Amino acid sequence: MAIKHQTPMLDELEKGPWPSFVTDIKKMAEAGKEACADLLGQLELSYKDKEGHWKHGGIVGVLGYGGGVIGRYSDVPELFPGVEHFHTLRVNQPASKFYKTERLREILDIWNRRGSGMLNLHGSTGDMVLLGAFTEELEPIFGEMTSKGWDLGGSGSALRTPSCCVGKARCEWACIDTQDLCYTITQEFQDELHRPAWPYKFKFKISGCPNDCVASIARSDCSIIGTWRDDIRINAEAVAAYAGGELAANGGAHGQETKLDIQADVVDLCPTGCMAWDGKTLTINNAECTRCMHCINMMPQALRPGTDTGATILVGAKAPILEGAQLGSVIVPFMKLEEGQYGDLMDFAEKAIDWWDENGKNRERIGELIQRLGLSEFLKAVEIDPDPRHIREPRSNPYIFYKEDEVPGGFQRDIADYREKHAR
Amino acid sequence: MAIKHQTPMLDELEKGPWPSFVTDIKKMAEAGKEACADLLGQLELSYKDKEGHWKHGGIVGVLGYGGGVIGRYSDVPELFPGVEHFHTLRVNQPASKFYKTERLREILDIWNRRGSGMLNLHGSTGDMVLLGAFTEELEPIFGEMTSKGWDLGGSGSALRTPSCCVGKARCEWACIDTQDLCYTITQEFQDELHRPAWPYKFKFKISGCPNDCVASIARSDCSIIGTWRDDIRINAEAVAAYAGGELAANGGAHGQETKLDIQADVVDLCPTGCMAWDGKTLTINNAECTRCMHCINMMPQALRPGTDTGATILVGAKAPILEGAQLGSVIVPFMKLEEGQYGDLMDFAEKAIDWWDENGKNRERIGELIQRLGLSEFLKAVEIDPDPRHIREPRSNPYIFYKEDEVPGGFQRDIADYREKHAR
Amino acid sequence: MQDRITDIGPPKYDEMWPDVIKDNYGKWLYHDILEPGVLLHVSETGTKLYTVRIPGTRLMTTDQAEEYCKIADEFCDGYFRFTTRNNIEFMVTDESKLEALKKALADKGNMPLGGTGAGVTNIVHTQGWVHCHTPAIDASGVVKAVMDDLFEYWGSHKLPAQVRISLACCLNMCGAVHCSDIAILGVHRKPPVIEHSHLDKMCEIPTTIAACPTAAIKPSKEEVDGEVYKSVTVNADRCMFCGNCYTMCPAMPLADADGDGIALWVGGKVSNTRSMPKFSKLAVPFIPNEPPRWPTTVKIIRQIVEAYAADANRYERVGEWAERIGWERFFEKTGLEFSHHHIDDYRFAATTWRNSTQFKW
Amino acid sequence: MQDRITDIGPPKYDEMWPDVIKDNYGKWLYHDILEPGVLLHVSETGTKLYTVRIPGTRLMTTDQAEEYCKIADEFCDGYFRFTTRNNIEFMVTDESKLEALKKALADKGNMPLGGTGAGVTNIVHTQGWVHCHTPAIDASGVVKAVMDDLFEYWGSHKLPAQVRISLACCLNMCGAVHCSDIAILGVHRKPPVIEHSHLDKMCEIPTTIAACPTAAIKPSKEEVDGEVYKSVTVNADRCMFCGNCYTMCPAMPLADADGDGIALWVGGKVSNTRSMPKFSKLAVPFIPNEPPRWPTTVKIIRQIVEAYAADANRYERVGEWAERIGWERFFEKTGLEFSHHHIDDYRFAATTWRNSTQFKW
Ligand code: SRM
Ligand code: SRM
Ligand code: SRM
Ligand code: SRM
Ligand code: SF4
Ligand code: SF4
Ligand code: SF4
Ligand code: SF4
Ligand code: SF4
Ligand code: SF4
Ligand code: SF4
Ligand code: SF4
Repeated sequence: MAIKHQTPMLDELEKGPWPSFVTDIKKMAEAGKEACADLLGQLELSYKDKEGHWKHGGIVGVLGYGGGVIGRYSDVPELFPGVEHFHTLRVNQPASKFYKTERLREILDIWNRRGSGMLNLHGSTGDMVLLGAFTEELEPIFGEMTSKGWDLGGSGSALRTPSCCVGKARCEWACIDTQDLCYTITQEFQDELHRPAWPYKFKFKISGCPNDCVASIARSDCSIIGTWRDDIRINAEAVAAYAGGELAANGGAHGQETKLDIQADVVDLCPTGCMAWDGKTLTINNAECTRCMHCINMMPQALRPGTDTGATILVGAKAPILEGAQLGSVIVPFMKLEEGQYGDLMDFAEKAIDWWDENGKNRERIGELIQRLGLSEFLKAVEIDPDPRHIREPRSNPYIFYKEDEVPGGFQRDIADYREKHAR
Repeated sequence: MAIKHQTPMLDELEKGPWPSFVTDIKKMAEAGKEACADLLGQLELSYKDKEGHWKHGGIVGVLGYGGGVIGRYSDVPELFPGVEHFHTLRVNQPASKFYKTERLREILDIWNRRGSGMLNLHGSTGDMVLLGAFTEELEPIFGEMTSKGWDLGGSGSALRTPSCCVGKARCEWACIDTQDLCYTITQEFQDELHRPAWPYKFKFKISGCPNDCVASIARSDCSIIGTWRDDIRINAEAVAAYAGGELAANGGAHGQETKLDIQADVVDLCPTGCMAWDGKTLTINNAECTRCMHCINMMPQALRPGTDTGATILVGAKAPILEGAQLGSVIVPFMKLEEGQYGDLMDFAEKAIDWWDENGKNRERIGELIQRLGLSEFLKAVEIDPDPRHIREPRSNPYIFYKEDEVPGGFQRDIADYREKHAR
Repeated sequence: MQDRITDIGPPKYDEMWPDVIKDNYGKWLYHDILEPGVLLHVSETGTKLYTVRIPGTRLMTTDQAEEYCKIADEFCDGYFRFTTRNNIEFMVTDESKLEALKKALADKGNMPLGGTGAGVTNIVHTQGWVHCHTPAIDASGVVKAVMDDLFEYWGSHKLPAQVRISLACCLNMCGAVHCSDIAILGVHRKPPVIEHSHLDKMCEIPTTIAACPTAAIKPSKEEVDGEVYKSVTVNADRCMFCGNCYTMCPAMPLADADGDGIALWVGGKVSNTRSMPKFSKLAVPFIPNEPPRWPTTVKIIRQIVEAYAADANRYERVGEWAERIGWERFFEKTGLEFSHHHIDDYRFAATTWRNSTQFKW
Repeated sequence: MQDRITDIGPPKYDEMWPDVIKDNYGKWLYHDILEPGVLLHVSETGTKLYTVRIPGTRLMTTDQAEEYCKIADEFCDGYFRFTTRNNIEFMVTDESKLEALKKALADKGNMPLGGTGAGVTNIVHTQGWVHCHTPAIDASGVVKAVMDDLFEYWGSHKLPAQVRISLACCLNMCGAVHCSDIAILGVHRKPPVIEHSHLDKMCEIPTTIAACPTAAIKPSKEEVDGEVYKSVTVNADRCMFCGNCYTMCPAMPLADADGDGIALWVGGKVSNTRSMPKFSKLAVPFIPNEPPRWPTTVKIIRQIVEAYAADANRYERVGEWAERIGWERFFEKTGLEFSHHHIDDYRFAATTWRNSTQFKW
């Protein structure tokens, strides 16, 4: 089919070695998909204007769900009728994003017939994002989707689609079953995911170890990160092989030809200085190890996390709006999370969310609420004792809010008693 | 003379190896000084009550001065008439606190005759603090004092008595003439020292090198700290002597028997890692040195600061009241301060103080004002270009306040123009 | 309606696994990156699993997705996966299949192996002008231009450590842009232009006022063409262009061809490896929008990457490097200008000042 | 009145110098601490200057000061000095005089040599119950009790590094208490008790209200003995006992025998040596006032010093030690309890939380 819009600027993005989304979309436009043609046309206009051309939101959705669909309309619909409506559906991805092609095609097929044919694999939260549907198609898409066993993810002041790293499926370091956790949490919270009822959004992300390959510590209100309590496992033979230059440094991450200098690259870079190497034996003072993963990353064939595994739970990460970005803060230093035994986690999540739900202002993330009311208040709400592991350093200002019952005699005093001893 | 008050609790403080202020005061009380006797008596009462017994302030002073005297009255004067009035005079100490006994006796003599005989050598700001005078004695004391060449220091919303480390008088590391600077500043600001006219107090402190022996970086609104721009001077022979165990580590600070391991104690502890030691030669990559003093402290006979000396000026240190404690922040990374050539410094101080005076709220220290209006605003006021040396790290939040003239087309826009391109 | 299926959640993960994953779940022993884009994972069962990684554009058509499905069908028993950074991974257990797969991908032309180890992997990004209503920049176009330029680092392991680049098209930062080695951020620089004649109809005034973190918005009455409307005014001096008002109220758009552009941030990280996670810090406050290929942005990012490549120690992330050499050296070595905008003036500003005489000339 | 001398400032420093200082000003080459309390400074002129340091109590009588003058007259040509930490230094150029001086000091009994190098020097402190109106504790008495106990470290060089102890008797912190290796701080824990019948007469109500950093004070009308007064009320939940209201208004005293006591802080430093200057951090939130010898405070300080002495590396200050081993270990090794009060909840609180999985079990 002939090209509907000239896109001289976008055409520049067909050049170069990186795969071109323009080439991709153009092909589909040329194959007759009007939405794709008009999407390119409108994008070209945005390139010319240096301004986007989508209207602000719009409340659309599927019956009985409060989220999962983001409304979007063109602000130049007469020029680009194919994207006059361009709503997205957030489809909940399978945990850690493995696909059986047969199953993925269920979605592709629905989307080809009823949507724009454009998608994001995946959205930043983790969903399969179907980009561009007309309002009237939403309900049919949803019907077809669910009948095939797919469901929408979250949006609005609700739980957002949880996500996780590849974990035990293909990583030797996973200390927890990230997929199972992700799936279980998603299932447990189906109502909260689909029916916004909270002060604002809430995200769970789960990484199998402190490398945090799903960036949970930066992007999730509740970040669950695998860790261990016992000793790093050492394979002395493999240590010797690294020392002898038989194995590549850092699992080959710097090329197979880059070998390891155990002293300089491992021991000297250990942040706690708890390792020693005498040219023959590598020893770790595990009590002083903070499980940063550096040594394990450097020598994957020689070192492995311990076997008494579980997770550290951090709360409060978020992007800057409104009060500035936050990273997650340690709340539960260690929680056992054996497969299927997630009761403690669910209890914790419930307490945390209840407290936030009760105290949070409109559009206040849990991390901001903790800032406003204090970390201590939050710890009390989730019934966790204060621990130096909650903090990087103790307070340096002297402004302690004592409660009346902490002080002998309480707060009530009589000025007359005072004046009896101290003349005015 | 017989003891006026029983002081069983205070008597406990006569025991032990550390010199006892109680024993000292008791002696003077026994020698007939009523103020001393009553001071002990009242202090004993405070020990019993676990509450102090001084009234709140009281405005007293000497003619024409707004500060230098702190009013104080007993709240149990009938019991302790000798300390019914117990005002302090802050007498400006000589820079770095050397005394010729003859001169010091001038003060002791006046104070013996007209005051309580109690003093602090010295107050936390640096003054000689004469503790305990009756109101009617203030003016005579002042008259006698000035006739001998002594003057009061500061109090109230004024310049406070500047102070400095021993510097060139007895320290090999002084990069600036701390005494001369301290004296010159004090003299230049006599009016501001004696007549409170600012939003709050303002302190200068001057240390000869980054060891900061007068704790200026923690306690002074304007902290002047000596430093250098060229290379650390190395005496290779002395280096060899340290290596050979002939010289004690750290100038004997750990005992003459503690010797230096140049690699472990110096090179490995250099915070920038800019030193190297091959067992024979010590080399310093001076470009990467941050002049922390560690290596020089460790080997005073081998290493010395460079010769292109001057000062780093930091602004804003203070105690916690109100907004929390602050350390000084680098404002002038380097200023030459050759003896007597302090024009740049005075210009700088004037600009800084003027800005504070104009913008500061009542009881707002300059450091708090900088927090409120922004470090950038202060840099503009003192006409200093922004420099990465002003900060530990660049901003991490995206909330930049652009000014209208920085943005092409300015801030005024017409909604009609916008709507022409973007339908509602 | 009564048969309507809801709240079933996503398909269970193990429906999506090939047998090799089922059989070796939780049994992996170690991995080895054989070459850029090719991982080997060895299981305690003795199984060897080869993973081949190619770039995903994230924004793609169903046709493109079908392409991946076909490859997976041909080589991987009909299974494949996406990474957390939108790359695509094909897995095979047999070394001979690995070679065939690599060849097939090479033949495609737009499926170059890479994204592993000490290089630049895919840029995590957001919608830009392709879908969102608040962007200050496009997303996919900028990513394409930057990755074309940095392509040599996609398929090689020659950087000191991994360099994670992210892009968000507005301050909402839909991504981990605030903790990336290099972050590309769309920023507005003009206060909202207000449509007084419609504001009261389109927005809730109290919510709009409450949305502003700096309390720059006040209620007002405004006359337009002789008619008086309830509306709001913005104190431009207090506006820091966060766009939060627009999120709450469509009658207050910020987008502007001259006002909008890119800010670059550096030195963030997420992993707990060696140093604790860190926020990204401002490197370049503003670069104008230069579609279609954003040459200035591309150039400056290369400048940063090259300065880092030349100067950092091996195994040192960008932020670790900057902190070790000091930010004064970072600006010197990258050739970037330091300005007032780099000095924080938000809530924790005072914690970022230099409270020490320690710095380098 | 017309002959009144004003604004002459202090005597010029060089009037106070012995010849040896005049002759060697700015010429010193190096120093060596010969033994605890005895410094040698060597000048490029060849001059050797011996300094002997003894403790000052800071709070002293003119008689005591006269004692120092006499020693200075006898051994030091009538010159001596005070240090920035209120110690007293006598200087001689002649080794034989040094011995005589040392002997004379030893004979005094209360003039023990020390305060140099890797030990505990004098405690910088404030007024306490001896002079100020806002203290929560005494100053001189606590200092005496603590120094008696730590006396072995005054005259020796056996600690890992210098340990600087400071005391302030209220949150005004008249001293560098906020940046000390160990800080003793007087704290109130009861909100002000208000003298409604006199407040309006004694204080300016608006200034009093403005003084409160947490906005806990509100204007009010109060009835006392049938008469109604303009006064203020304090919202006790918002009061953090800073005493700033009392500074502005004498009708609002905080002092209370049960409420007041000591908080201990650790790990601050001022020098730019190795690590940058640091604030002290909370170690023990509250210890009751125990005059005359504050045994619990004395005991806990010793506990901290001993844990530090046993565990720190040489040349490592208390704060450097705590940061290296981690605060979880600090509390373990010192045997101190960690409580809610240790968790910051003031302005920069969020910057003190643990944003990483890095910690020790
Ligand atoms: C689609 C997606 C970007 C993408 O291209 O992938 C997205 C798109 C939007 N985000 Fe987001 N966010 C998306 C992931 C994120 C993430 C990343 C994450 O979840 O890991 C973040 C940062 C983490 C966080 O939650 O803080 C994020 C932080 C925000 C914020 C700022 C929230 C804050 O507390 O700072 C907003 C503003 C708001 O909620 O008003 C926002 C708002 C929005 C809105 C709804 C715009 C708005 O102002 O209402 C965007 C709709 C765009 C559109 O029309 O398509 N989005 N948003 C991501 C969701 C796809 C998915 O479901 O997989
Ligand atoms: C006498 C002295 C303590 C001492 O025993 O040495 C002292 C005593 C008082 N100081 Fe101070 N300050 C003294 C040095 C300091 C220092 C240390 C310094 O200057 O190096 C500080 C910390 C550094 C600083 O300036 O921040 C200091 C920070 C304060 C503050 C808190 C100021 C702040 O911004 O945080 C106050 C409260 C106020 O000003 O309202 C204060 C207030 C007071 C008052 C006036 C009490 C009051 O509430 O009005 C005290 C009078 C006590 C009395 O009756 O004797 N004093 N004050 C020191 C002055 C002696 C001298 O001139 O040498
Ligand atoms: C496939 C993926 C997980 C997934 O569920 O999809 C993954 C997989 C692996 N990561 Fe990762 N990481 C993945 C995203 C991440 C992220 C998240 C991100 O970038 O948004 C991080 C945090 C980045 C950060 O700190 O900013 C991450 C930080 C690490 C680290 C820590 C590196 C460091 O020194 O800071 C390691 C260890 C290493 O590389 O030595 C690691 C190691 C690994 C290993 C070697 C784990 C293993 O034994 O299999 C995997 C191959 C590494 C490689 O590609 O070089 N992975 N990894 C993600 C691939 C993304 C991509 O397509 O490029
Ligand atoms: C006499 C005095 C200066 C004065 O003007 O009075 C002084 C004198 C010396 N100091 Fe100091 N310092 C003096 C207060 C300070 C202070 C201020 C304070 O404690 O309030 C500090 C900052 C303390 C802090 O960081 O909290 C200070 C931090 C240093 C340092 C840095 C030590 C470190 O590793 O952090 C050195 C270098 C060293 O000791 O190796 C030093 C070194 C020195 C030297 C060796 C300098 C020299 O070459 O003569 C002097 C003898 C040291 C000794 O006593 O062991 N001086 N020194 C002060 C003695 C106080 C006292 O009576 O105990
Ligand atoms: S977070 Fe850990 S367990 Fe998960 S994929 Fe990354 S390295 Fe593996
Ligand atoms: S995990 Fe990190 S802290 Fe622990 S031994 Fe290895 S490098 Fe050191
Ligand atoms: S600050 Fe430096 S110059 Fe001054 S006394 Fe201390 S070590 Fe010497
Ligand atoms: S002064 Fe400090 S930074 Fe400079 S070389 Fe010496 S130890 Fe290193
Ligand atoms: S970063 Fe901003 S513009 Fe981009 S998708 Fe998110 S909300 Fe939209
Ligand atoms: S852009 Fe942000 S700061 Fe500016 S008016 Fe809107 S909400 Fe307020
Ligand atoms: S610290 Fe407080 S109580 Fe002590 S002298 Fe200073 S103002 Fe007075
Ligand atoms: S003590 Fe401080 S917080 Fe409490 S009422 Fe007074 S000023 Fe406010």
